[in-house]
Amino acid sequence: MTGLRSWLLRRLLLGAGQTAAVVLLVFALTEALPGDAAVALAGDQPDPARIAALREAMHLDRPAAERFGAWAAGLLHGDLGSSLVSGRPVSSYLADGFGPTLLLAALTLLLLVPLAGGLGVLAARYEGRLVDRLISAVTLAVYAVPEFAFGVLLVTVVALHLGWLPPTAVGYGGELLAHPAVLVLPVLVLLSRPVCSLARLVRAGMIDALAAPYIAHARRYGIPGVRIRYAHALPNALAPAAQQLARTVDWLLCGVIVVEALFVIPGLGTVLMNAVAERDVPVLQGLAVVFAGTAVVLNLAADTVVFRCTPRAGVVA
Amino acid sequence: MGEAHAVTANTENETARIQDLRVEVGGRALVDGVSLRLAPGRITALIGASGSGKTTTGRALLHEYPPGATVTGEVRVPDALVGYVPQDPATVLNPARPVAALLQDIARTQVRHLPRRARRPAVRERVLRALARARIPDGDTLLHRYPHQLSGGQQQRMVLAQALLTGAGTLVADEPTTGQDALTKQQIARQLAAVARQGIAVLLLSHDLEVVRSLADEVHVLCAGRIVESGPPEQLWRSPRHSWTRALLTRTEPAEPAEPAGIAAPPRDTVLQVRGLTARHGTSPVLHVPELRLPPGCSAVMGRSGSGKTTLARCLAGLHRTYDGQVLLDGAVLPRSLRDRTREQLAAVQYVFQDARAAFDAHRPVLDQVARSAIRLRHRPRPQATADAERTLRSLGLAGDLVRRTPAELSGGELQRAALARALLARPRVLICDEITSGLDTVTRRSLLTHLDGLLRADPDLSLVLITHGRDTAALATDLAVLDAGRLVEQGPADRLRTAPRHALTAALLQTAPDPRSLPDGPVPHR
Amino acid sequence: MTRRGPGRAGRWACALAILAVPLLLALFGPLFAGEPGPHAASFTAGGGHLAGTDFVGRDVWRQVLLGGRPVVVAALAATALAYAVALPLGLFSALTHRRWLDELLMRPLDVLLAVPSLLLILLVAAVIRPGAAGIALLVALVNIPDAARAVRAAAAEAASRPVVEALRMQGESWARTALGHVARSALRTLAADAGVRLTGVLYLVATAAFLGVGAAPDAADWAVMVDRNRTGMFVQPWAVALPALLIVALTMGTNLLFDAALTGRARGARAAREPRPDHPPADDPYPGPSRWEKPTP
Amino acid sequence: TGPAASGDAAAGGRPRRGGRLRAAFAGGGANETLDPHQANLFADVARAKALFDKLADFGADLSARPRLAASWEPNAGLDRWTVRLRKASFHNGKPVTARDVLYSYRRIADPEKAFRAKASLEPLDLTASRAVDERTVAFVLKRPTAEFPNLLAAFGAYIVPDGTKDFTAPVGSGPFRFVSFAPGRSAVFRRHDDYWDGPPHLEHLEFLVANEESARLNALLGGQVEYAHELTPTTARTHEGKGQIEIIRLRNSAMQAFAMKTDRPPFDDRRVREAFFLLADRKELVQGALSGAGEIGNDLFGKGYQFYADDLPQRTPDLDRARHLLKQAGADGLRVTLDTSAVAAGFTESAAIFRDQAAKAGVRVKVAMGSKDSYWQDTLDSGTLCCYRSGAMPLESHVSQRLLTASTTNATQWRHKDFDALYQQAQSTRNTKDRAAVYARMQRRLYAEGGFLVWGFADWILGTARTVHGVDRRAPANTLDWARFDKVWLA
Ligand SMILES: Nc1ncnc2c1ncn2[C@@H]1O[C@H](COP(=O)(O)OP(=O)(O)OP(=O)(O)O)[C@@H](O)[C@H]1O
Ligand SMILES: Nc1ncnc2c1ncn2[C@@H]1O[C@H](COP(=O)(O)OP(=O)(O)OP(=O)(O)O)[C@@H](O)[C@H]1O
Ligand SMILES: [Mg+2]
Ligand SMILES: [Mg+2]
Repeated sequence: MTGLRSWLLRRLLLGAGQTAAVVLLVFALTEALPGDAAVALAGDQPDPARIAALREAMHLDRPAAERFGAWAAGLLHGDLGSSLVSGRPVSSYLADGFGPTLLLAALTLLLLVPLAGGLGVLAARYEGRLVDRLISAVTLAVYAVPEFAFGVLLVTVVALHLGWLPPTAVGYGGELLAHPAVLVLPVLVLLSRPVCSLARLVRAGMIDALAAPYIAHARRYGIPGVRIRYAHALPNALAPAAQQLARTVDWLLCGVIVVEALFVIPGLGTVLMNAVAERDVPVLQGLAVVFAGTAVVLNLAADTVVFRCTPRAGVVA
Repeated sequence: MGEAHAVTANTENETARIQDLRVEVGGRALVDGVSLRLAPGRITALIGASGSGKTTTGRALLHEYPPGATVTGEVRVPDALVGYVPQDPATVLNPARPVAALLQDIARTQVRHLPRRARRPAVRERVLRALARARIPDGDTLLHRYPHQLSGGQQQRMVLAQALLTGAGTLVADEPTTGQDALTKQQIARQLAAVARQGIAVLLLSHDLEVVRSLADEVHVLCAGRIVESGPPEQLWRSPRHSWTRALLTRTEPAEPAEPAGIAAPPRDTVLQVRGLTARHGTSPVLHVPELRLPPGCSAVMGRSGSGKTTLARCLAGLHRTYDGQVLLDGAVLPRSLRDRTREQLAAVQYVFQDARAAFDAHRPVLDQVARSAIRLRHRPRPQATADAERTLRSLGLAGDLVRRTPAELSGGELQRAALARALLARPRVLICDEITSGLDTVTRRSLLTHLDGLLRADPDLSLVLITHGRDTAALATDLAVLDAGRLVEQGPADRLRTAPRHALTAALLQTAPDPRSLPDGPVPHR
Repeated sequence: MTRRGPGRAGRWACALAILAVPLLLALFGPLFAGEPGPHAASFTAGGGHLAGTDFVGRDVWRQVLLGGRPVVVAALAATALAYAVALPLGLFSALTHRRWLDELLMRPLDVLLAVPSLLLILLVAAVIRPGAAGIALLVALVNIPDAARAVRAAAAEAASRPVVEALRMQGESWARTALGHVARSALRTLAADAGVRLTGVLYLVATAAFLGVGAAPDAADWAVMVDRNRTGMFVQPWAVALPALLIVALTMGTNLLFDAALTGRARGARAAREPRPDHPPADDPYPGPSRWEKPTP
Repeated sequence: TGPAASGDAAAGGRPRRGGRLRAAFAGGGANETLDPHQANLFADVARAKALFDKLADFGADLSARPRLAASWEPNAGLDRWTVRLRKASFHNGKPVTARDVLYSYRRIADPEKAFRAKASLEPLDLTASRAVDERTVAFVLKRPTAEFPNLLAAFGAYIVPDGTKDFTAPVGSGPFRFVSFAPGRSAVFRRHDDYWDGPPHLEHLEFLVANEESARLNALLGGQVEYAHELTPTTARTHEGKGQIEIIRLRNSAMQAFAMKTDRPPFDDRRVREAFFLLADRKELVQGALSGAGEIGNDLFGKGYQFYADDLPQRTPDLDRARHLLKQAGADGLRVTLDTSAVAAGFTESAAIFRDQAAKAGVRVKVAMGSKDSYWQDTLDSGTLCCYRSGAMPLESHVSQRLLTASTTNATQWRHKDFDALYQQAQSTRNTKDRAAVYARMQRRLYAEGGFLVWGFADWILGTARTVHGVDRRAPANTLDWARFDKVWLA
C-alpha cells in the first residue's frame, strides 16, 4: 500500500505540472487565435479606434508574456484574476457555473453507473441471446443519435406534447434543485450516450471475464449469480470502463455545452462558450485550471481503479 | 484404513457414480468406458500416466467436459455441490480480487440462517478454520493478498481451503499435493484422511504414489483413458496384474548423480553465482541469500512451500527485479530485468514456470509457441525451428498431433513438458526448472529425468537447477541448497546433506515419508 | 453448439446487411447523384424532391447520395489513425515496467484530455486552418489520449500475465508480444471501444464543420447534414432523419460486425459445461490406440 | 410618438394592468451588465430600454422621435442645437435635468473608455455644450449636422443620473425600475408608476437568457416565457397561424449583402461590380438563405426607411449582360474568393447559393470560411468579396459609418471626394425635402456602381404567447417600438 501512496503523491505532483501545461496551452492557443476580446466586443462595428481603445482598457496592448506572468503571479496567491469584459472576478464566474454543472453531473452519474453496469452485465450474461441482441442494438442505435436530436425529441414529446415535464430550466437559474422536474430531461439526455458506450465496454469486458476459469470455479461453489457477476467478474472487466467513466465525468463537468444550451442551464459549459466567443482570456484560463484539475483527479481515480483491478501489473519484471 | 471403514460403515450408500463414461473429442477418446463408485468416507484414487484421462474423468463429476466433446455414459452425483481442487490452481484464483473474496462468499452462503449480526464473525470463523484445515498457518495475512502474491504451494492450499469450506459431500482433488514440500504434503494427506473421516467421498487424482498408497481405499489405474486395473492399494502394490500397473508402481531408483563427464571433476567452475541477494516483494524482504554458486551439473533447491524458491529462481531468470545484490553468469553481472538482457543472456538462463498453463498463450498451438525459442534465441529459420521443436517434444513424450493443439487441449503434465521443451530449445547454459516433475507420473517422471540426465552428460557445461519437493527428483542433483523462510540454511554436495544434514529441516525434507496417519498433528516447523 | 450455429451466421448476415446500405451509398452514391438543380425554398417537402429540400433548398436525396464518402472516409481514417498511434502507446505503457516511462508517455496525453476536445479542435483549427485531411488528423489527435488510456487499461491485465514473461524469456519481439498476445487478449474490449469511438469521431468531424473548420459548413456530408438541418427537424424531418439513420446504420453495422467476429471466441469455458451424458453408452468397441505414446518402462 | 400597437388593441381588447411578462433573449453570459452605455447585445439593449431613456429614439422608418427631449431647435448654421427636456423623473424621484444629460454624454465620450456610442457622439463638442437651465441643453457641434436628432437616438446613448458609476442596482428614468439581476440568467424589473409616458401595464417584467433558439422556442411553447426574441424562419413557418403561439415578423430589420471591395481588382472595375449585381438571383437567395423570411433587396440600404430611394427599378438576374460586362472588363473566367463565416444567420447559406449562381455565368466563386470571432475585423480591410449584414439605422448613419473617406468601417472601401461632398451638402440642408433629393442622388450613384450587393432584407422574428398584446409588428429591430414592454399587456 505504501507503493500506492507514493504513486498517488507523485501523480498529484505531476498533476500540478499538467495543470500548468494545460493553462499554458490554452493561453497560447487563445493568443494564437485570430481576434481578441476587443475585436470580439466590437463585433460588426470594427472601428479601429474603438478597438484600440478597448485594447488599452483591457491591457491587451501589453505583451502576452507579461499578461500571463501577472496572471500566474496572481494565481499563486489564489487569485484567478478578473474578466476582461465585465471586470468581475473570475472566481465568481466559476462559482456560478459550477453549481448547476455539479448538480447535473452528480445526478447523471448516480444513474449512469448502475444503469450502464447493469445493462452491460445483463448483456454479457445472455451473450448472443435475445436480451443481449436487444441491448446491443439499442445501445448502438442510441449512441449514434446526437444529443441535440435526442434532446429535441424528448422535449417535443415529453414536455410539449404530453406536458409532463417543463421543457427547459429557463428562469430557474441557480435554484435548480428546488425544481427537480426541470432536471429530468437534461439528465436523460446526458445519460443517453454515456450509458451506451459504458454498457458496451462493460459487456465486452464481462464476456471475457465470465468465461474465465475462476468464474466457473465460483459457480461450482454455489455463489449466487448476482454476486458472481458483480463481485467476482466485474472487477476484471472494470479497468477500461473506469477509464471511459472518467472521461464521461470529465465531460459532464467540463463540457456539456449542447445540453446546457438546449435546456438553458447556466453551467460551466455556457461559461466556456461565452468566454471563447468573447475571448475573455482570464476566464478561459480560470476554466482551464478547473478543467485541468478535474481531469488530473479523474485520471488519477481511473488509473487507481486500473491499478486495483490489475494488481499483478505492479510486479512485472 | 480399517478405521475409516469403521467410521463410515453406516453410510455405506454410494454418493457419486460414473458408469461407462466415454469422452470423445474429434474422434479421439480421452476417456473410454470408465466406471467409478465413490462412497462417503472413502478415498478413491485414480492413478495413471500423464495424459491418461484422470483430469477428464474427475471433471466429469462436475459435469464439465472439453469443448466439442461427445459424451456418453452416466454420471450421477446426488449432491449438487462437488468440491474441486484443480490441477492448475492459479487459473481458478481471481486475479483481480484478494483470495479472501471467494472464501468469504462461500462461507456467506452457509451463514444465512444466522441473525445478521452474527454472520460476520461466523464467516470469519469458518474461513479461518478452513485455512487451518488446508494447512495454511499464517492464513490471516495471506487472506488479504492477491493470488499472484502467493507461492505456488500456497495457491494450491487456498484452493483446497475453498473446497473444504464448501462442505460438499464429494471432493475431487486433482494433484492436491503437487508443489508441496514433504512436510506439508504429509499434512495435506492427513487432512484428506480427516475429510474422508467426516463422511465425504474423495476422488484423488494423483501421481504421488506414496500419498495414494497411504490414503486410498480403492485405486483405479488408468491407461489411455481406460481403467486397466482396480483394487485396494495393498493388493495392487503387492501383486499388480497389469504390466502397466507394474511399470507405474516400480519405485524410482535414485538416478545416479550425473558426475561431470570425463575426469575434469575438481576445477568445477561456477556457472552462475549469486552475491548478497536480498529480494523483496513490494517493500518486505522475502529472500536473503548471501552467497550461492551453481556449478555445472545438477543442483537442487529445496525448501518448504513459500520459502522463496520460486522467488530465487525468478531473480536468476530476470523475472524479479526488486532485489539487492548481484547475479553473475560466468563472472559477468547479469542485468536485473530480462528486458535488459541480450538474446545470448536470455538464451543462457532459461526458466521453466511452476504454473505451466499460465505460461502459455491460450490462442496459439503449443508447437508454435515452443518453436519460437529456437527462432528468436538461436536464429533458426522457421521450418528448422519447428522440426527442432517437434523432436524435442517427442523426446519428452509429446508427439504428433497433440502438440498442434492449443494449451487448453493438453493435460497438465503434457503442458509441463511442453514448457520444458520450450526452455530446452534455447540451448541454455543454466536451466531452472520449477517443480517440473510434480505433475508427472512415475513412469513419465523417470523418463524425463533420464532425458535431463542425458542432457547433462551431453553438455558438461550445463547447469541444471531443479526446484523440487520430490526426493527422487532431487536425487539427480550433485549439489543441494535448502531454503527456509527466505534464508539459505544449508548448501553443499548432495551426498553430505543426505548423509549428514546439519539443519533439522534438511533432514526432514530428505528423509523418507512416514505414514501420514502416524504423524503427530502438531505445529509445523515453519518460519 | 448447434443451437448457436445459425444464430452466428445470422449475426454476420445481419451486420453485413446493415453495414451494406451506408457503404454502398457512400461508394456508389456519387455516381447516381447527377447535376444539381436550382435552389428551391429551404425545408420543403415534395415539389419533385424525393426527400424534400434541406436548409439551403437543395435536394436532400442528392445530398445523401453525395454525402457518404467524406463521412465514411474521414471517420474511418480518423478512428484508424487514432488507434494507429494509441495502440502502440497504450500497449507500450501497459507493458513497460518503468514507471517513469509510463508516466512520460501518458501524462503529456493527459494534458490534451484536460482540454475539452471541441475547444481544442476549435482553437487549433483556428490557428492552423487545416483542410479536410487536416481535420481528420486533428480529430484523430484529440482522440489519441483517450484511446491510449483505453488501450492501456484493457491491456494492463493481459500484460502482467506469466505468458508475457514467458514470451520475453523467449526473446520475443516487442511487437509480437504486444500485438500478438496482449492486444489480442484485450481484443473484445478494444473493439467495443473502437466502435464507440467511431461514432464520436463522426460527430466531432461534423461539429467541427459546423463551427467552421474542416468540411465546408454546407458540405454534402451526412454528419454535417444532421447538424445543419436540425432547425428544420419538424418541418422537414427527412433532411435530418435520412443521414442520421445512415450514420446509425454505419456505426451499428461496424459494431455488429465486431461483435459477430468476436462471438464465440471465449465460448470455450461455457461450452465446456454443455454436453451432458444423458443416454447409456453405445456398445462401441475400444476405438483403437490413443495417440499417446507410452514411454518405455 | 406614442404606441404603435393600434392593430393589436382590437384583438386584446382594452389594455389590462398587472401581471408578469417573461421575455427570453439570447444573452452574453456572465459578462452581461446593466450599464446602459456598455449595452452591446439585444438583451442588453432591451434591458437598458426598460430602465433608461434616450433623448430621442427611432421610429419604424428610422426617423428620430423625441423621447426625453420634448423638442430640438437648430441655429441657422445647423451647428448649435438647443434641446428642451420634458418633465420626467428618475426612479428615485429626482427630476431628469440638463446636468444628467451632459454627464451621461460626457461619460460616453470619455477618451479613456470605449463605449459604443462614443463614435456616434463624435460630432458633439461636449466641453462647449452646456446646460442653459434645469431642462434646457445647448449642444455645440463641430460641424453642421442637419440630422442631429439621430445622434440623440444613437445606439447606447442613454441618460443616467449625474455621477452614476455603479450599475449593480441602477436608477434610470425608464418605464421599469430595477428589482434584481443575475448576469447571464435573469433580470427582474417592476413598474415605474411615475413614468412620464404613462405607467406600463405590466406589473413585472423579467428578462431571461436562453442562447439556443430551440430553447427559447421550447420555453415559449411550454409556457415558461411569454415572449421569445429572435426565432428562425423555419420556426416561424412551423408555428405561424397554428394558434399555439403568435409569430411576429419585424420587416426590413437586417440588410443582407455581399460587400465588394471597390478599391482592388477585380472590383475596382465598375463593370465587374455591375456584372455581379446582375449575377445574383435575389429571390433564390431569400428563399434559400433566409428560408423565405424576408424581402429582396435592390443594392441599396434601408428599404422602407426615411429617404430610401424606392423609385429605382428592381434589379433582376441577367446573366447575358453580366457575361458581356465581364468580357468587356477582361474578366471572363473570373475567380473570386467569397469570405463568409457562421457569424450571422444566412451567411454560409447565401455564400453557397451565390457560388452556384455565379458559376452559371462562368464566374468561379470560392467560398472561404472565416473565423466567427474576428470575421468583421478580418473582412474590413482585407479580401475582395465578403458576406455582409447590417441592422437597422438611419440612412445617414449608414453613409457616415461606411461610405465616406473617413468612415471607420468602410467595408467596401468606397472613398470618393464627390460622394463625401454630397454627404456634407445633405448635412447642411435644413429642409427635409431638399435633403431627400441629395440622398436620392447619392443612392443613384450607389445603385449604379456601389460596393454593396444588397440582395435582401431579413425579417426579425419574435414569438409571443397568445396572452400577450400590444407588441408592435412594424418596428425593425433596434428601433423604439422593438422590445418595448411598457405598452404591452397580458390578457
Ligand atoms: N507478489 C508478491 N507479493 C508479496 N509476497 C509474495 C509475492 N509473491 C510471493 N510472495 C511471498 O513470498 C514468499 C516466497 O514465495 P515463493 O513463490 O518464492 O515460494 P516458493 O518457495 O516457490 O513456494 P512453493 O513451493 O509453494 O512454490 C511466500 O511466502 C509468498 O507468499
Ligand atoms: N480440450 C481438449 N481437447 C482435446 N483433447 C484434450 C482436451 N483436454 C485434454 N485433452 C487430452 O486428453 C488426454 C487426457 O487429458 P487429462 O487432462 O484427463 O489427463 P491427465 O490424466 O489428467 O494427465 P496429467 O497427469 O498430465 O494431468 C490428454 O492426452 C490430453 O491431451
Ligand atoms: Mg490432469
Ligand atoms: Mg514456487
